[in-house]
Amino acid sequence: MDKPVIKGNTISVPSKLDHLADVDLFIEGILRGYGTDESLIADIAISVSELVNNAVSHGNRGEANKVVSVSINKANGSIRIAVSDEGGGFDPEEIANPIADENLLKEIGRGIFIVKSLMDSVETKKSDKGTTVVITKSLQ
Amino acid sequence: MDKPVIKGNTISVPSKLDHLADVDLFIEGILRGYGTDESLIADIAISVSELVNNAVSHGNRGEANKVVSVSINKANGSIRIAVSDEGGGFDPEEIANPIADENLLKEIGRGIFIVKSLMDSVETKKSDKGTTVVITKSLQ
Amino acid sequence: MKLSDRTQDGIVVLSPSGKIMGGPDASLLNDKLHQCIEDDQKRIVVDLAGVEWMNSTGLGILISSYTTLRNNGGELKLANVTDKIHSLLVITKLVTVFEAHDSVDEAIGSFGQK
Amino acid sequence: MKLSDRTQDGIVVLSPSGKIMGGPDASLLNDKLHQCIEDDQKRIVVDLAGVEWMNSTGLGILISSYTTLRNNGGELKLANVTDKIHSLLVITKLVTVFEAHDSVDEAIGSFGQK
Ligand SMILES: Nc1ncnc2c1ncn2[C@@H]1O[C@H](COP(=O)(O)OP(=O)(O)O)[C@@H](O)[C@H]1O
Ligand SMILES: Nc1ncnc2c1ncn2[C@@H]1O[C@H](COP(=O)(O)OP(=O)(O)O)[C@@H](O)[C@H]1O
Repeated sequence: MDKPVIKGNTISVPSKLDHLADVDLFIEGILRGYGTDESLIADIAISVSELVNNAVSHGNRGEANKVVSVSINKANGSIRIAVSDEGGGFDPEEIANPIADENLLKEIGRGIFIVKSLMDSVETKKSDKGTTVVITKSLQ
Repeated sequence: MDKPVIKGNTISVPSKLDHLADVDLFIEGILRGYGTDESLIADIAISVSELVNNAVSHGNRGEANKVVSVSINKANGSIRIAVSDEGGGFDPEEIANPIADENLLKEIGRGIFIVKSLMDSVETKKSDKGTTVVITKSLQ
Repeated sequence: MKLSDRTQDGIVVLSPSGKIMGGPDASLLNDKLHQCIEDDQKRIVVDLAGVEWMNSTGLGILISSYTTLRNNGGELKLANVTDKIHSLLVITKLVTVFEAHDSVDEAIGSFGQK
Repeated sequence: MKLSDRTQDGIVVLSPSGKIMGGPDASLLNDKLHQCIEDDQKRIVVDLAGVEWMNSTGLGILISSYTTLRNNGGELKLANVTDKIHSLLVITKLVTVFEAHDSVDEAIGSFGQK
């Protein structure tokens, strides 16, 4: 794969940070098609960018031949997004607290914390194919 | 401008064919958010790609500092897309018929004809800022 | 768009995939087709199975390759034309120009019959 | 992301715009900030007026620039923090780290008062 590929509500991209913007265009497009309000679109777009960054850098360890897929759908007044990589996964509960004094000035380590703050739920699922992080956000 | 910029349901890109794919990601995203069926998404995506090609090549004459904007919305069961460039416009009724025998093997000249075939209506509007081609397609 | 190519029974099979919408991608197919002509490989099958859709830029590339090949004593045939592209060929009457086959093997076989 | 920069009253004003999400764009701001430090221009205002949103990559760049400047006797201040970015600074407690001003002029003026 060397280009983004769309299949229904899923976009798959080669595991490179250059494709962050492609995922953003597609996801922001879908959210606007849903009629989501602009502030919520930004929160979701920020969260997706965190998860895609992680999928590329941690999950797929920067191996560009691997793939990151992002799926989005809306059901029961809630938006659900799944970001998949080909890596071994992680436990979102075991991440160091970035707002602890000793971590406050660290350059990294805020991604999942921000996603948890902005979204209603963050879950990881592991399979033999890789790891999927699922986030949900209610439209109220 | 050197990047696609999204404002609501409008995407603006620098006038370069490299950005065809960016417009496609955003428009296909919105259409999927609307719940449009896949065959219709392809027809609209093809039409938009024709109009963006024309806006870049004919309207803005390949001047990369100019901008092409694409807006999309849905109202009364119909999708409406407007593609704007900074050029002097043209009359879609005055384009040579590409299926006439003498034109059949020509390399170019099929874009607007295809858009007219796939969409319900194609109109151009000229202002002192440039030209906008508006297409509509009913969702039935 | 992505482009792979191979040779089968002395015939070049070009397999673009994705969307052919113009821009940097389009020239990929264009360049390849014209390279084949230069290399005197003048029997070409374009396998469209993997092409999601194309626009008039894609059709223009096919037409230009078709005529260039024909003018040089070669031939271009299509295989696996999807419904979406078939509709475009009908709309533009290019269905009367291109020889299309249901599979790459059938397209290759048809060269031999001459 | 896009980045413009200028100098006003001897202070460097960096104005990124668009979204700061990581990838090729992020290094643009990173490189520029570190270049300022090398050039001994150690009083920097980052004007966030044109930044639609940023993620933790953007915050990481700001923090790394902030600490690098501080360790070299310089100072980094923010101006025109939008609501969306302010929320992120609150969430991450970085609001306690950065000095933020309502305008670039105010930020520049605050350097003089020392
Ligand atoms: N998709 C993933 N696959 C494997 N590990 C991950 C993934 N996402 C996050 N992690 C782990 O969680 C840690 C924290 O992630 P995050 O909060 O986004 O901060 P950062 O990416 O800046 O380190 C990462 O350093 C990594 O160890
Ligand atoms: N946005 C535009 N601005 C100015 N002229 C245009 C525009 N779009 C189309 N045209 C004119 O209409 C003609 C036919 O366009 P089209 O059917 O798309 O074929 P092609 O672009 O291959 O020539 C173009 O050659 C051009 O003269």
